[in-house]
Amino acid sequence: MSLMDKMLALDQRIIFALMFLALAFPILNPVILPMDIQQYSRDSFEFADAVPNGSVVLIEGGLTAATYPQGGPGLEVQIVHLLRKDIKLVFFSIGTESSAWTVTAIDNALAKLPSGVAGENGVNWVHMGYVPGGESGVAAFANDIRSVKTEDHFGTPIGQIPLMSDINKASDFAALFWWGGSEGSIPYGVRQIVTPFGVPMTGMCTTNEVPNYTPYISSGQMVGIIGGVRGSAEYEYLMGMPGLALGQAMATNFGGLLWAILVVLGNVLYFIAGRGGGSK
Amino acid sequence: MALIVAGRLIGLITLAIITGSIVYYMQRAYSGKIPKLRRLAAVNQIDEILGRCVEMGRPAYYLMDTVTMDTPSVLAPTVAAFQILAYTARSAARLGAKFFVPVTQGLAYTISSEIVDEAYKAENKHDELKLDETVMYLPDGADRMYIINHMWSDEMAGAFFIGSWYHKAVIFTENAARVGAMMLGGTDTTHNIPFLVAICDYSIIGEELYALGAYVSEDPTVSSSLAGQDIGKFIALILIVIGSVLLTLGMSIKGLLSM
Amino acid sequence: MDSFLLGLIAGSFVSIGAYSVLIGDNPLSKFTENLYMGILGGFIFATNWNYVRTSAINPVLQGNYVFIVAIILCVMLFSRLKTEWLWLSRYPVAVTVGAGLGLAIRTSVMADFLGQINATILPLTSIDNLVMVVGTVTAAAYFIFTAQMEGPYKYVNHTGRVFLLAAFGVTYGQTVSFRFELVIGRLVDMLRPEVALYTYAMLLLVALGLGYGYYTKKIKWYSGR
Amino acid sequence: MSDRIVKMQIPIILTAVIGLLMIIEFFFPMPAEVTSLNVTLRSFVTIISAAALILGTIVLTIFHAKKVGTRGSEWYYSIVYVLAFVVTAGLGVLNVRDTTFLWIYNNMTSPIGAALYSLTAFYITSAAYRVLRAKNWSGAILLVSALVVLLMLIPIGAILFPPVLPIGTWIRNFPSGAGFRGMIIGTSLGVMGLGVRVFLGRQKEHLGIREEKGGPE
Repeated sequence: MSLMDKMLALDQRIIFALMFLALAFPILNPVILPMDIQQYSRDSFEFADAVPNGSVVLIEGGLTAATYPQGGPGLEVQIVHLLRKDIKLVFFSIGTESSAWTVTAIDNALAKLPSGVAGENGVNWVHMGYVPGGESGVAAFANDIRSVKTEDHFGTPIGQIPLMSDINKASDFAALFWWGGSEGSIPYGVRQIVTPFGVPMTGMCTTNEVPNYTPYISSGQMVGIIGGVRGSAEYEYLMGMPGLALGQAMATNFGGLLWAILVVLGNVLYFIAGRGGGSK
Repeated sequence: MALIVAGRLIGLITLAIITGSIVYYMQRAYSGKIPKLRRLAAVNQIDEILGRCVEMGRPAYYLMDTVTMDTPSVLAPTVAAFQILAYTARSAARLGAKFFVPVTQGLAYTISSEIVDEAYKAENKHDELKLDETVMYLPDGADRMYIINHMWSDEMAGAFFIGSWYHKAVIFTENAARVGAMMLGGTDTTHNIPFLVAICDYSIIGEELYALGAYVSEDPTVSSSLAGQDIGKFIALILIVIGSVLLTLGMSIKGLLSM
Repeated sequence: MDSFLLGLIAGSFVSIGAYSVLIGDNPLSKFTENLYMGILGGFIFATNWNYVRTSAINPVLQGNYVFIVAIILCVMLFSRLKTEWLWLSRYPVAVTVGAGLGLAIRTSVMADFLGQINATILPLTSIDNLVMVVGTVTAAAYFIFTAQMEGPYKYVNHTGRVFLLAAFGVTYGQTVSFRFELVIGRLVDMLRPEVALYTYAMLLLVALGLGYGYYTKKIKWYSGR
Repeated sequence: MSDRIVKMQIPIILTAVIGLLMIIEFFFPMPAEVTSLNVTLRSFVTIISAAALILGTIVLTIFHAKKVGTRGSEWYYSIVYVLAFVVTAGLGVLNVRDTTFLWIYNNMTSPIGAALYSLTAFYITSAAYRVLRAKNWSGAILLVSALVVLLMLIPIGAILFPPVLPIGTWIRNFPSGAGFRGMIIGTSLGVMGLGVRVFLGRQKEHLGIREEKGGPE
């Protein structure tokens, strides 16, 4: 075994440990670096800002345990943003887990509300809870909310919710915010709500899904997108409320660099060790 | 009352043309004229991988990840994975390669067992098959570490990652690569294509999966459906190219398309 | 100690259990994974049962008898548990697959097919537009399977492949970043000042336990990985 | 023969009729009865989907219960599963808004799920060093654009190598956007093709029926 082969045969667990350190170190010793705001995040923010005061909007909360740390801070800030403009929010979720996490987002956002801004359940916002059935469920919900939901997430019958009195269809909303996390569900919104009902939409997804949705953005079917923790951090920044997301976005620095270095190193060793021979 | 909902006329016409051409090709296929699909390099690679396994006397793994067929988006890749499984199992039987197929869902497990059973029967190697060791039901949560541990203890020499792949793609391929297996990867879930392409020796991407399935099974249904869909692609290409040229010259057909 | 802090500590402990699989398959990680599957199963069971109860059973009790059909379909689904009755489950599956496909087809022809074509019709006056048009056309043409690999199609196919590879390369980079964000999201909770000490203590405990197990060969050590 | 009709033909026809109802409703103005039928059908779909998820958990529980019953390999871990399932499901069925139920979910399942889901990060890193190679030109294109985009995403990347910002954004918006657009067009056609195959009863795997075909030669 040559030296190169030995270097390539490094125990996996050493690489794992290195990565753990690279990810944990910046969390324990945060350093904030300047960063540019991506155009997609800016577009999404300006879209939310342009929704007329006092209108009603629909929000899909699709964040789960794994994706809440990335999208949650952004969603919380967006709820504050919209409530400050006296916009009424109707939430729903297409997953059981995400339905519970949407409540977390609402609770955290209400705790951040500046004084004088109303955030009353049933009046300023309502969480319609879990809608099963994936894309079919979204279509059912968009066409007739009462046909799929008889009560909200907390068990209040829909007839007793003042905010819902005039609302039963996707066309009753001024805008759609799709916080899809890693569900891959953003096309459901485009297909089942934007196309048939003409409701304008923006959304959030995890970093890995952003490239899949760029065609919908450049076609105008969707306005901007919040991508992962960096998108959330940018929304926080644009709102002037820096918080949890910014620190996490900075924590990707060392991990990303380590990964890049390992790829380059691995390839260099591979080519030195002789193509085709080496590790395989 | 209008005959057609406003703004949806062109959509309806497009849908009619595309489904019409699919049905047309299907009728033709059932009267014996199966559309000729392009032969993908992967067809030979399947045999190459199995041949290597036989040479080294080690098993090949056939992994499909998500196989819940009542979800429409998973149905097509799973059907393709079954078709390719039928071909691979037959080659394995013919060449005498050891074969292992873990499946995470009950219904898919039943179908996979049938497929492998039939393949070995068709090659008259049925006495060499231990079906319950070859096809195994491993529900989600019990599968990941079991498969990885066995990859190492079996020192498997070949692996197929075919079907609707999610985050397990990286975990399995990374281990398989280091065990030293020769791999063919193919999925239509876009997030995991890059890893299959980068890690596997051979890869098929996106819809190539369906085409490979149709090609190896000589299935008239899927191949004629693909031929019909190709008509749709031609329509798209022509509209884009002509539309763009006209627009450059100052004429727009965009209004026409959103009628 | 309040239930919130207790929750964070419990979360930190079970996370360490889950991460311990990186050292190798071990009893702690197997315990954690089964615990996870059990609780998740229970949660899915309970929340979906709640949906069926409020959206199907309650309406029936209130006199909306149409929903009896839905309940019967749900019961038929459970015939999957017995092979001889499996055919009964085909009815509810027919309803979901039929509606699912119908709903997907009717709008994807507008949103995905025509919508994307319309957006790609661009004046060919800039490099960006040219890249967009050529890329979309060749990438779509890459998946034309009735064309044989010969003549001009060969070049279209190769060009399409370059664009597709660029697209997958972008996904690749974005996915790598996403995976790190997932770990960071978890670590942020585990390393909070009020929880960190418990996390370190648990880590030490796990390290000692596994170390003892490996040292006495009670747990198998995976070498050469 | 009638057996075949009830067990196979009717489900296939039912699939097609429901699918066509949904499609027709979208393109043609419909009388109120059809619309309300469709609304009811769609609410059925959500209910059945919920029941299917329940069924999934039951199948898994039976698997583990059997393992405990027969003392299969590592059956003691299955006890953990069964106990966890029974306790959580029991609490949740009694009251889905019960605080203990939600506490268990939030502080036990959520973190483990997040941790398990994030394990991939480590395998990607190990893969980076050992198996992600630019073996050929395809691999090279992939790796280079992945590196550029990753450096664009991490804040330090733009500081160390400023050009990655415009290049990465351009790749993501144009070549990559065009590639995905081509794929979206293809996928939408794929959905239509699948619809035709299923509605005509040529594809039956979703019903658990496999077409017996002659194998390839």
